[in-house]
Amino acid sequence: MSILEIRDLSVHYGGIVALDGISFSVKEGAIVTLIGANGAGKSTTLRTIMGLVHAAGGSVHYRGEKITGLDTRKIVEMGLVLVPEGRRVFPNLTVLENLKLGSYLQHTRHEARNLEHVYDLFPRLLERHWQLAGTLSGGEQQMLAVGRALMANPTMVMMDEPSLGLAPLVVKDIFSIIRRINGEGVTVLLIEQNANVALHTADYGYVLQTGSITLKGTGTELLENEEVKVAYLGKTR
Amino acid sequence: MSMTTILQHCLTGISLGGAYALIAIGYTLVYGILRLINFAHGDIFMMAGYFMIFSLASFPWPAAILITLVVTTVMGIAIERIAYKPLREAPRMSIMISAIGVSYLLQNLSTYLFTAIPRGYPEIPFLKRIFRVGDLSASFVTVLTPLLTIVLVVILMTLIGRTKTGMAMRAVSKDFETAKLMGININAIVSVTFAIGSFLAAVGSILYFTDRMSVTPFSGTLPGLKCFVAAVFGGIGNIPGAVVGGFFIGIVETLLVALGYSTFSDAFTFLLLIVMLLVKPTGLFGEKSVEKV
Amino acid sequence: MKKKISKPTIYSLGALALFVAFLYWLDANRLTQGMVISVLQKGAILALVATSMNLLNGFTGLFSLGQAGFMSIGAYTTAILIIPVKNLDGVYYMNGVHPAIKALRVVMAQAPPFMQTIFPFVALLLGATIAALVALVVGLAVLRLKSDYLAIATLGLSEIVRSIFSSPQFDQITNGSYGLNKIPNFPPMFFGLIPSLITPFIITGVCVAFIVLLINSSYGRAFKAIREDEIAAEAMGISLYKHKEMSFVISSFFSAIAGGMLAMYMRSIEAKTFSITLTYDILLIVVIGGIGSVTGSVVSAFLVTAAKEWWLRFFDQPLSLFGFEVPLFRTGFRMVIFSILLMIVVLIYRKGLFGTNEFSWTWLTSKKARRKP
Amino acid sequence: MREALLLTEHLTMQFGGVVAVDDLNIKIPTGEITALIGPNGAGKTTAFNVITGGYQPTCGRVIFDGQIIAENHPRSKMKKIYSGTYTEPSTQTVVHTPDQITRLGMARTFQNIRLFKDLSVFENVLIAKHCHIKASLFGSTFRLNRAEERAMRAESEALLDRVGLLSSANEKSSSLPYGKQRRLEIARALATGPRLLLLDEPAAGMNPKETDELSAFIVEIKEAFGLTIFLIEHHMNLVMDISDSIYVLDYGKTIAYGTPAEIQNNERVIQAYLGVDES
Repeated sequence: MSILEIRDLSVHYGGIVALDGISFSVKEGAIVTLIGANGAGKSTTLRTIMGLVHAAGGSVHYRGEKITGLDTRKIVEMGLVLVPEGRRVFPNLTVLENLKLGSYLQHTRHEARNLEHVYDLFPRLLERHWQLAGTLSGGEQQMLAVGRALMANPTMVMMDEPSLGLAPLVVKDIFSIIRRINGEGVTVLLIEQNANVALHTADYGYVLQTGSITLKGTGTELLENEEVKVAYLGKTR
Repeated sequence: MSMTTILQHCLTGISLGGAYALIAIGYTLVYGILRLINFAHGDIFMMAGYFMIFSLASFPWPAAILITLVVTTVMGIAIERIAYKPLREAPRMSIMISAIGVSYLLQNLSTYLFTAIPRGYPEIPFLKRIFRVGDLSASFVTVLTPLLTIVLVVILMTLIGRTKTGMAMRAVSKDFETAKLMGININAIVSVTFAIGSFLAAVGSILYFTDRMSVTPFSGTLPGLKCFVAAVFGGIGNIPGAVVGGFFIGIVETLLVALGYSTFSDAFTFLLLIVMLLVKPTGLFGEKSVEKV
Repeated sequence: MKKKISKPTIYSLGALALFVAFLYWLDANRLTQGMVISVLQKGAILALVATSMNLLNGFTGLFSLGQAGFMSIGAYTTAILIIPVKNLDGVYYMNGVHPAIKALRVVMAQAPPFMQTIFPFVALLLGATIAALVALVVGLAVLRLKSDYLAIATLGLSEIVRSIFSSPQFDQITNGSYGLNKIPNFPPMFFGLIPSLITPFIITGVCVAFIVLLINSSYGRAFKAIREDEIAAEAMGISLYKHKEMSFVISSFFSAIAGGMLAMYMRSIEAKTFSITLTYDILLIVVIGGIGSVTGSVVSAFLVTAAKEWWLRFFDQPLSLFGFEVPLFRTGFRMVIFSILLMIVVLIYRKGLFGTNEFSWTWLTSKKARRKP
Repeated sequence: MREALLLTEHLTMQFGGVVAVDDLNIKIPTGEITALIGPNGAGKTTAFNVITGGYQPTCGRVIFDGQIIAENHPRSKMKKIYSGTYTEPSTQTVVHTPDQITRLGMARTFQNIRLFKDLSVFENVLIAKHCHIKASLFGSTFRLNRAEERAMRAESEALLDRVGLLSSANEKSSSLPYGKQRRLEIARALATGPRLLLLDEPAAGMNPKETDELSAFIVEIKEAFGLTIFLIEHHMNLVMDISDSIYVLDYGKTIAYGTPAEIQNNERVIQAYLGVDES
């Protein structure tokens, strides 16, 4: 049963076609990844799903309900959250405040419970809860961004390049956390440039190339597919 | 000049500065969130003066003050909804022009409704009571203004520092889009910002006009601009900065007037602005922002 | 090769000839046509400031609110240099006139008559030059600022100029808060061939023509590039600093000419005349006409002036229709209506009358077809 | 190797404590196409901005055609937090603004197309010709430079013809389709008369067919205008097709340099792109 269903979604920026009618779906409880080179339209896809970008055509269905054109707030309320590209923590707020904002729409009662859960996943954040988020290292900021998303008690989390600009060891940490979250029943849609690590983690993957989906398959299938490498590094002359 | 006179002037300056600080907060909050110089803010302050005149004509003072505060706050929110919200995606120049347009409209509207002739500001008896300490004498409002300002600022800082709405305000001021991703209702937060700014302008208006005794449709222009300067001086977006800026400008202005340079007191304010923008554009307490190419 | 005169040129020349004929007719009937003359003259003056503001705001993308300050420099310089010597003591009756000014004016009064006829124009140019110099120096500092900060800094600058002019320390030059009066009206041109009534139109015409030529020159294109995208303009080899400074100085120069003309038009000036409200008035003309359209600014200057001073006057008078007193109509209502119209333009019809287009005959005939759906 | 038109020596760009470009040493040989690739956030665009005068480097120098166009050494506060590897003291500071650098003969395009949107295609190109104008403000206003103006217009027209945009010369530049906007941006850069052309992701957002066309176009203008080209690109087909040599950047550091074939088989590059195989 798919929790998220994208049908024929297209997005235009001015005269530029950013997404050219892409369709894909995400099974409930799975980790699905959308990989592709820079500028392929990955971030646009996620931002459109969240209602931050206006779709020119097509639709997005979440748990059977059409969410295209809905307010971002409504979508968050329905349990679908996004960890944006480049972390985007609020640098002028403390770690704790960042986390609290994550559960902005939650009842105070749930807030405490979620906080406990996030601190359990990221003990580092508890150590630094009083610190301004802007002073954290890149890896810690990424943890905070993920933690902040989890504070909304989501059914599904979308992550935009969680490995961006992070050292390999930290990337490993982040991905093990992603698997752990998934183990707790949260569906994950992952966008990555870092194809190897994403495909190892994901149950299913799609390859996006300049606005269209060109390949799909299970993680292992795609890993063995030579065309994925071509999508990144180009054809050999 | 004797010590007493100097102290007397300082007291007046601190009082004026308190009123300025309250207005400056409105500029700093709105700029912090929308990156907009709300040119109409000084006129909101002026309108609050008229609201007080008319409400005090038919109600006892506590009710009149309450009415003034409420009506001004509502007006601030309404202005944002009508004149600024539709332009949020438009180029920055458009929204500034809209703000200037609102300022123009409020001035003309009040000229029409209340005429350009200065209206006497009613006396609220307890505010005008005179205190004497040694050779110093001051009306209650002179003493009350800085104290009330400090109290309001502390409340405001607590509100912004401790409450969920306050956190949301700080988040929105940094990053609209990510704030949306948290489920924050941007429009509501912007409205709250305008409400707080207008409320404080109304309080400032009562304190300021009680000391000055009359209101005209153009009473808000100059104080408005000066308070914007105060906000820039303290570091725009920074509340304590705006307060410090307000007090500083109030005191310097009073001293310049006392020294006989009254016409230069306005010039001083703007000179301060230009120098500040050139030397330290982020203001006294402003934070640096890195611009991306 | 024989040059063929195109149809639009004929239309334009025809319209110009008609307008000139109309002005001469007005001159002949100046006693009965006071209102029309007054509105047209003021319109012409505002058209010049609006155009020069547009050069800065609309064509170079620098949001500046300092026009009133530069106008006042032009106005004061002109006034001081043209108030008749015999009236000087009367004008400065409170504080006396500065001896240097007095001396200069006495010398000027002894110049031959034909020199006397060009003094007013020299005064206008001198005022404009001073304003341009001030702009040059100030520009070094403030043009580094971006959008809203530039706006508030130039606004502040204008206020600084105003408070200097009204300060008691300069009483003997500017006559402080009393202002200057008994300023002579516009001078005739070309030994009386062109009556004084027409002078402001000639001056505005020449200045606006200069601005139009500038805008269409290579430098004007560089200005527009800066408006569109500073970073790209710089990458195309356009020096931001140099071109912004040029635009600022030229705009200030022409604002000051308009200021000088305003002094001649009003016959008396005071520092209050050049308050922020004046800058706002001009900005509103530019906005209504269309930011980035010279013809828009010119047309809008005349329309706005006519509407404010003439057509909408009836809003300020009590009005009775069929014996009923219509409510709302009283002093000040006109400006409220005007402000509301303005807000409608700002919020709904954002491009103003002309957008960034310029008037042309072909544009006029095809306007219907091109109108947006 | 041919003589280098552009050189960077120990170029470092730090934003506070973040090192965006770390000790970059590149050589762009005259008349060749050199590419700079690397994952997102590797510091490529920052390197471009330093070279074209947008940022002042923290340390190191940029040499264009034998002339130092930017040089700096960490001072005061930066000295304390400077984390570059270059220790040899460089004493002078040389600064050129982007417009000066353009006039020296280096032009660029932008990652997210920065055309003068409200102006026509023709004006976009004509404006780029302004940087070499001889007439003064008054000469130009009073049309005393008729010959110069005519030449500017004729050259712009010829250039538009050359790049196949002449038919849309009078259209608003923002109304062009995406591919043509990219082409116009390149044409506009060419109008400044550069010897070195820097292209920042010229194929971003293009489909494979458009990308192939662009590859051909870049090679064509390189020959026609005798250019040296330095480009950042993510479309590897394009990079591998046309580049003579490639620099690979990761975390601000150069991790590889070589011909396309060498780069494609370089283990470190594959890791940087596809990520570490963690199993």
